[in-house]
Amino acid sequence: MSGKAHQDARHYTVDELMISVLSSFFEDGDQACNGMASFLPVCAFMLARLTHAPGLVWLASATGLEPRPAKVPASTLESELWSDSVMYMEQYGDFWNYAMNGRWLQKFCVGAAQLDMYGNANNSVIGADFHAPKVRLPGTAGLGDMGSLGKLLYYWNPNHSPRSLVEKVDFVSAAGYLGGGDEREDLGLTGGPQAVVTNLAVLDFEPESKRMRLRSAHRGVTVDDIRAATGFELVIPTDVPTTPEPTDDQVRLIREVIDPDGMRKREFRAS
Amino acid sequence: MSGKAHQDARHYTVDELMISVLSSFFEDGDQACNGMASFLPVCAFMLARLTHAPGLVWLASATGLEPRPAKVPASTLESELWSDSVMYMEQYGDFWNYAMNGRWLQKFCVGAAQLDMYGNANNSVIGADFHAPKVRLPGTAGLGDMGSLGKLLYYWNPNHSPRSLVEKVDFVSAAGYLGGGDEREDLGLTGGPQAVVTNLAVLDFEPESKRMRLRSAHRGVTVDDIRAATGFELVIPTDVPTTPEPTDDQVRLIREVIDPDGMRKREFRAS
Amino acid sequence: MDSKVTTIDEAISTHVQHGDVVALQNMATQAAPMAAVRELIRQEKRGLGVVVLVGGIAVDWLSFAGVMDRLIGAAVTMEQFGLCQRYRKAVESGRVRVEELSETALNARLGAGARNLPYLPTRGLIGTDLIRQNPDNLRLVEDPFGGPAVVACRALVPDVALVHAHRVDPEGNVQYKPTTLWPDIGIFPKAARKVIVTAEEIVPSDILRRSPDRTVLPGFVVDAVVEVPYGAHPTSFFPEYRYDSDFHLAWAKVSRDDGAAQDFLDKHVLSPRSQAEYLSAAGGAAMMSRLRGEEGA
Amino acid sequence: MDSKVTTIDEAISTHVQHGDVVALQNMATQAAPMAAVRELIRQEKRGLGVVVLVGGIAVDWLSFAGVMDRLIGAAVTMEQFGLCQRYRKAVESGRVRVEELSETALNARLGAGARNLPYLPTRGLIGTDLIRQNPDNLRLVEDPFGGPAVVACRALVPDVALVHAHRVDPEGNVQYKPTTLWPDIGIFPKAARKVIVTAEEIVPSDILRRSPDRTVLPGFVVDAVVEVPYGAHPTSFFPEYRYDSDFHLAWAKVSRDDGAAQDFLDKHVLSPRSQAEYLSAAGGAAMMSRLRGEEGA
Repeated sequence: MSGKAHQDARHYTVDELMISVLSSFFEDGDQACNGMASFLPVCAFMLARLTHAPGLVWLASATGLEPRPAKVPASTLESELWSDSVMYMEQYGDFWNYAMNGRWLQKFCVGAAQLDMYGNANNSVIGADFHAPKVRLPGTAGLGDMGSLGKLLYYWNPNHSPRSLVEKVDFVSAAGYLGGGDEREDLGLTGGPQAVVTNLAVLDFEPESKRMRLRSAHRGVTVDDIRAATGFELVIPTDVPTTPEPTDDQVRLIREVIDPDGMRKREFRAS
Repeated sequence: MSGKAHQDARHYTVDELMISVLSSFFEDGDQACNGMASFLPVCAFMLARLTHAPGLVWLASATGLEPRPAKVPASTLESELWSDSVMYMEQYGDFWNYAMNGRWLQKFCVGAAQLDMYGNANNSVIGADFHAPKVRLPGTAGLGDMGSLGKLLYYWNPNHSPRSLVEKVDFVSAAGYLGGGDEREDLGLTGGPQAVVTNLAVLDFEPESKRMRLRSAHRGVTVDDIRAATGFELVIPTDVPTTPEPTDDQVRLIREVIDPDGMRKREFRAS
Repeated sequence: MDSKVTTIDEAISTHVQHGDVVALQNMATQAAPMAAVRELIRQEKRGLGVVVLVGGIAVDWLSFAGVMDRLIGAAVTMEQFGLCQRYRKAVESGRVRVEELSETALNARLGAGARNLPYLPTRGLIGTDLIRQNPDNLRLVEDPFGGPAVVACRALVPDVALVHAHRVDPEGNVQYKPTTLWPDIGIFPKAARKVIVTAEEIVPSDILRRSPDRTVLPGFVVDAVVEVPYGAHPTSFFPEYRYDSDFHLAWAKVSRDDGAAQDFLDKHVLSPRSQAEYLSAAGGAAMMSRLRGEEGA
Repeated sequence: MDSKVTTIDEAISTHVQHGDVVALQNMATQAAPMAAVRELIRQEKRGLGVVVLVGGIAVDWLSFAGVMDRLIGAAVTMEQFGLCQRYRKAVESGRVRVEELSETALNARLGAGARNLPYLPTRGLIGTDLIRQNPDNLRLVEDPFGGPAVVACRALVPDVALVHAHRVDPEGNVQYKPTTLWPDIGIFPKAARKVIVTAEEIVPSDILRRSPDRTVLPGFVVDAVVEVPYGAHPTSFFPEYRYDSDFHLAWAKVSRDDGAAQDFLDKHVLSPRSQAEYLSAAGGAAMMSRLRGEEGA
């Protein structure tokens, strides 16, 4: 009861917390790019650029370089987002020249319908039969590439649950650490998943086993809450810190400047 | 003596004859493109478009589509040539998409420092040692590709001589019929050299052996003249026709409309 | 240089055969040649394979209408308007078969098709199940120079590509206004055997000659040219008009119900006998000015 | 977003080391970054490998001055001004080694370098001696799908690319005016580890934002930016100015003679302490207006 009261008193909502955490991964000199349905990543990039990382290079929707949108629009794949860009990058011939190269666009911030204990992602099918699946998901799009091209991947998940965080994905649409340990490295792949930011916690990967690990719990969320909401056994360190909370200034920027229309809340189930 | 007088009475020069013959190879619906130092091909394309092949698609210097130059300029790789184009085609990403495909840009009209009895071309080195050649030639440029990409190649040679038409090229910069017979086909290559238009004759290739063959002799040139000027044994048919001569109208178009500055004569040795 | 100008009816009936592989310009809610898509449905084409980078409402309709039986692409979704429910149902029932490719693998397959190469390599999707799932077209091969293995992506040559453009001349030279170019235009029409271009307007070549650097497709690869104003509606076509939210929402709302979905298709696809009638049914002048206005064009 | 604006002296001394592989924008008489080339000579760089599609006077000078000891490219010629005699002499004497590639092979090597692939294939040059001559970088390999063999072209990653552009902003975003784009800009700077851009003018980013579709190179790949008006002289730079015929003819005339060629380089490369002095020695205002005027700009 006091916990609830405590929560109500917060100056931020969970989407704002997640945006704040995500933004901390993007620094001056990094190049970031978003795809469709990516309100949280877009908010995180815009927040980083307004605060600690003014020199973060942003390629909106993989096409508009260094745009100056008034705010987050109703789609992250439409022209309002890349208004006032310094370059329109053609995708087939141009964008992939850079994206296939580990030197550029090193960090990707993406969502996935399923993630497993080794950070493998599934956006393809739920069920065992690829050609008659229980659920046909949208498809791998560019993520199937990014998982193998030496990128550092930052996943976001607004609905931390045993259905979205599973022991083994039904289908590997994007490579994480595969079966764990050195398996990814043995295939000649560098980079890989770095963190998973959910509505309950921040997760990362144990360096040796490559198993997903609890890095911090959001304020008001217990380790047991997180265990119960995860479809496999997380690595849980002895001390679990609380996730750093957004500053007043960050919250104000998100609400008043970056996303006054609240597009970021679309990704969260009504609750 | 009467032969000489006869020649002097002609209404055309040999460059105009060669242009007329070359133009006959390019028809409505073909796509043609020129490279640098290609005055004769450019004149031939322009002549074809003004006469029998108004629908010949011309990609000037592999960049300017359907240009309307006032005349042939001093370089076939400069912007005057592609003035008033309907498209500028970017070369790396765009031009080679079409040129690598046998469906487009099927016919190429080019020169080579050496051609051998099977139509192999050399624009690389004279001499046996590639890394210390007797003569370093300009290099294969795009010809090394066109020889292997299923194109129909039309060579022009303003100096028919045993030095330019040799038994075996010192270096194969562009594939002809290789060792003759089915050798080219066995490598999976289609297309190949179709004709060689020189200042003395028109040559083509015997269908079975793929040996170079005399197709017609220019007016006033004897078979013996041609034999003497060729560095290998040509296939000589029983009847050798005279090369069709340019019409009055063709000559007028070349002199007055296409190339009033006489750029086409640059390729011919002072004689 | 004969004129290639024709009607959408004629273009589709002449150049698209049952069973063809059709490359469709498309993103989730962007730049789809919707007039051509509706004509495929009206002409009851069957057994089409559809190639998309990211399919949207077009793929949903083609799945529902029984036009397509296979998809080759990287994703299908209407983004903020949700998954394509008729496509989902068709795939989940096994009626539409999916060849799922990552973006670089799709680009490589089409790039090889365009360039007459047997394959092009990518280093994307190594480690994923997409390779195992698709041995006919994806194969891990060694680097002959001793470097890392690559995924060889087999050449794909669609029978026909459908694209929508801002303007085109009668010979088929295609221009876009200054805007971002979707990947489709970069490779789809170059790989395909035939190309049908719909455009907001057909203009004389002399207009294109004023800005030859904006021509993105040479006429010699184009087979048919059709003028279709608002030809991408209900998807967006920058900088002319944005996607039609109301229209997408209306479809999303009815699409799970067989009868209601059929009524929607009857009204918007089967009944209109012209682009004018289609636009009128979709909201007419008010709709058009709303979509232009909101774009701030 | 720190400014990358610097001087040509600083750019070359910081980013080009002895022995580097330098990718040089160039056609026979077109669009070469000549101010950067002259600086390579002035700084007495040694042992450079030079990558060109078609090299011209720049390659002739770099060969003569002893800056380069290898060339990777498809051709070297000054077209109507004749072969590059100093380059020829250097190659014929064995002092400069040539890796000769066809255009598709060069594009494939650089394309692989840009995309971090071990190789890209071509079907060009099959049957030529170019493959046999270059086993380190060209290898005939089977198609895993049973199609025809291809030539695998090993990735090439130049240490630095030198390009000249119409305008660039301080962050390195590069624009060309409406013109034909040479292949170099399509791939050379994308493949290279570092990129030095010289430009006719440096402009604020806001100018570029008015026509983002004309930006061809993103600032994040560019390391140094230098303003050099007439930076391509004596080569042409459409639509600004044409090649300098007199200059090319003058060089062609003296280039076979060691002493006269050295005098020419002294006057035009070693003596001028600035671009202004260079232009003045090359004919000054009269020359510039002639080259602009003849272009009909």
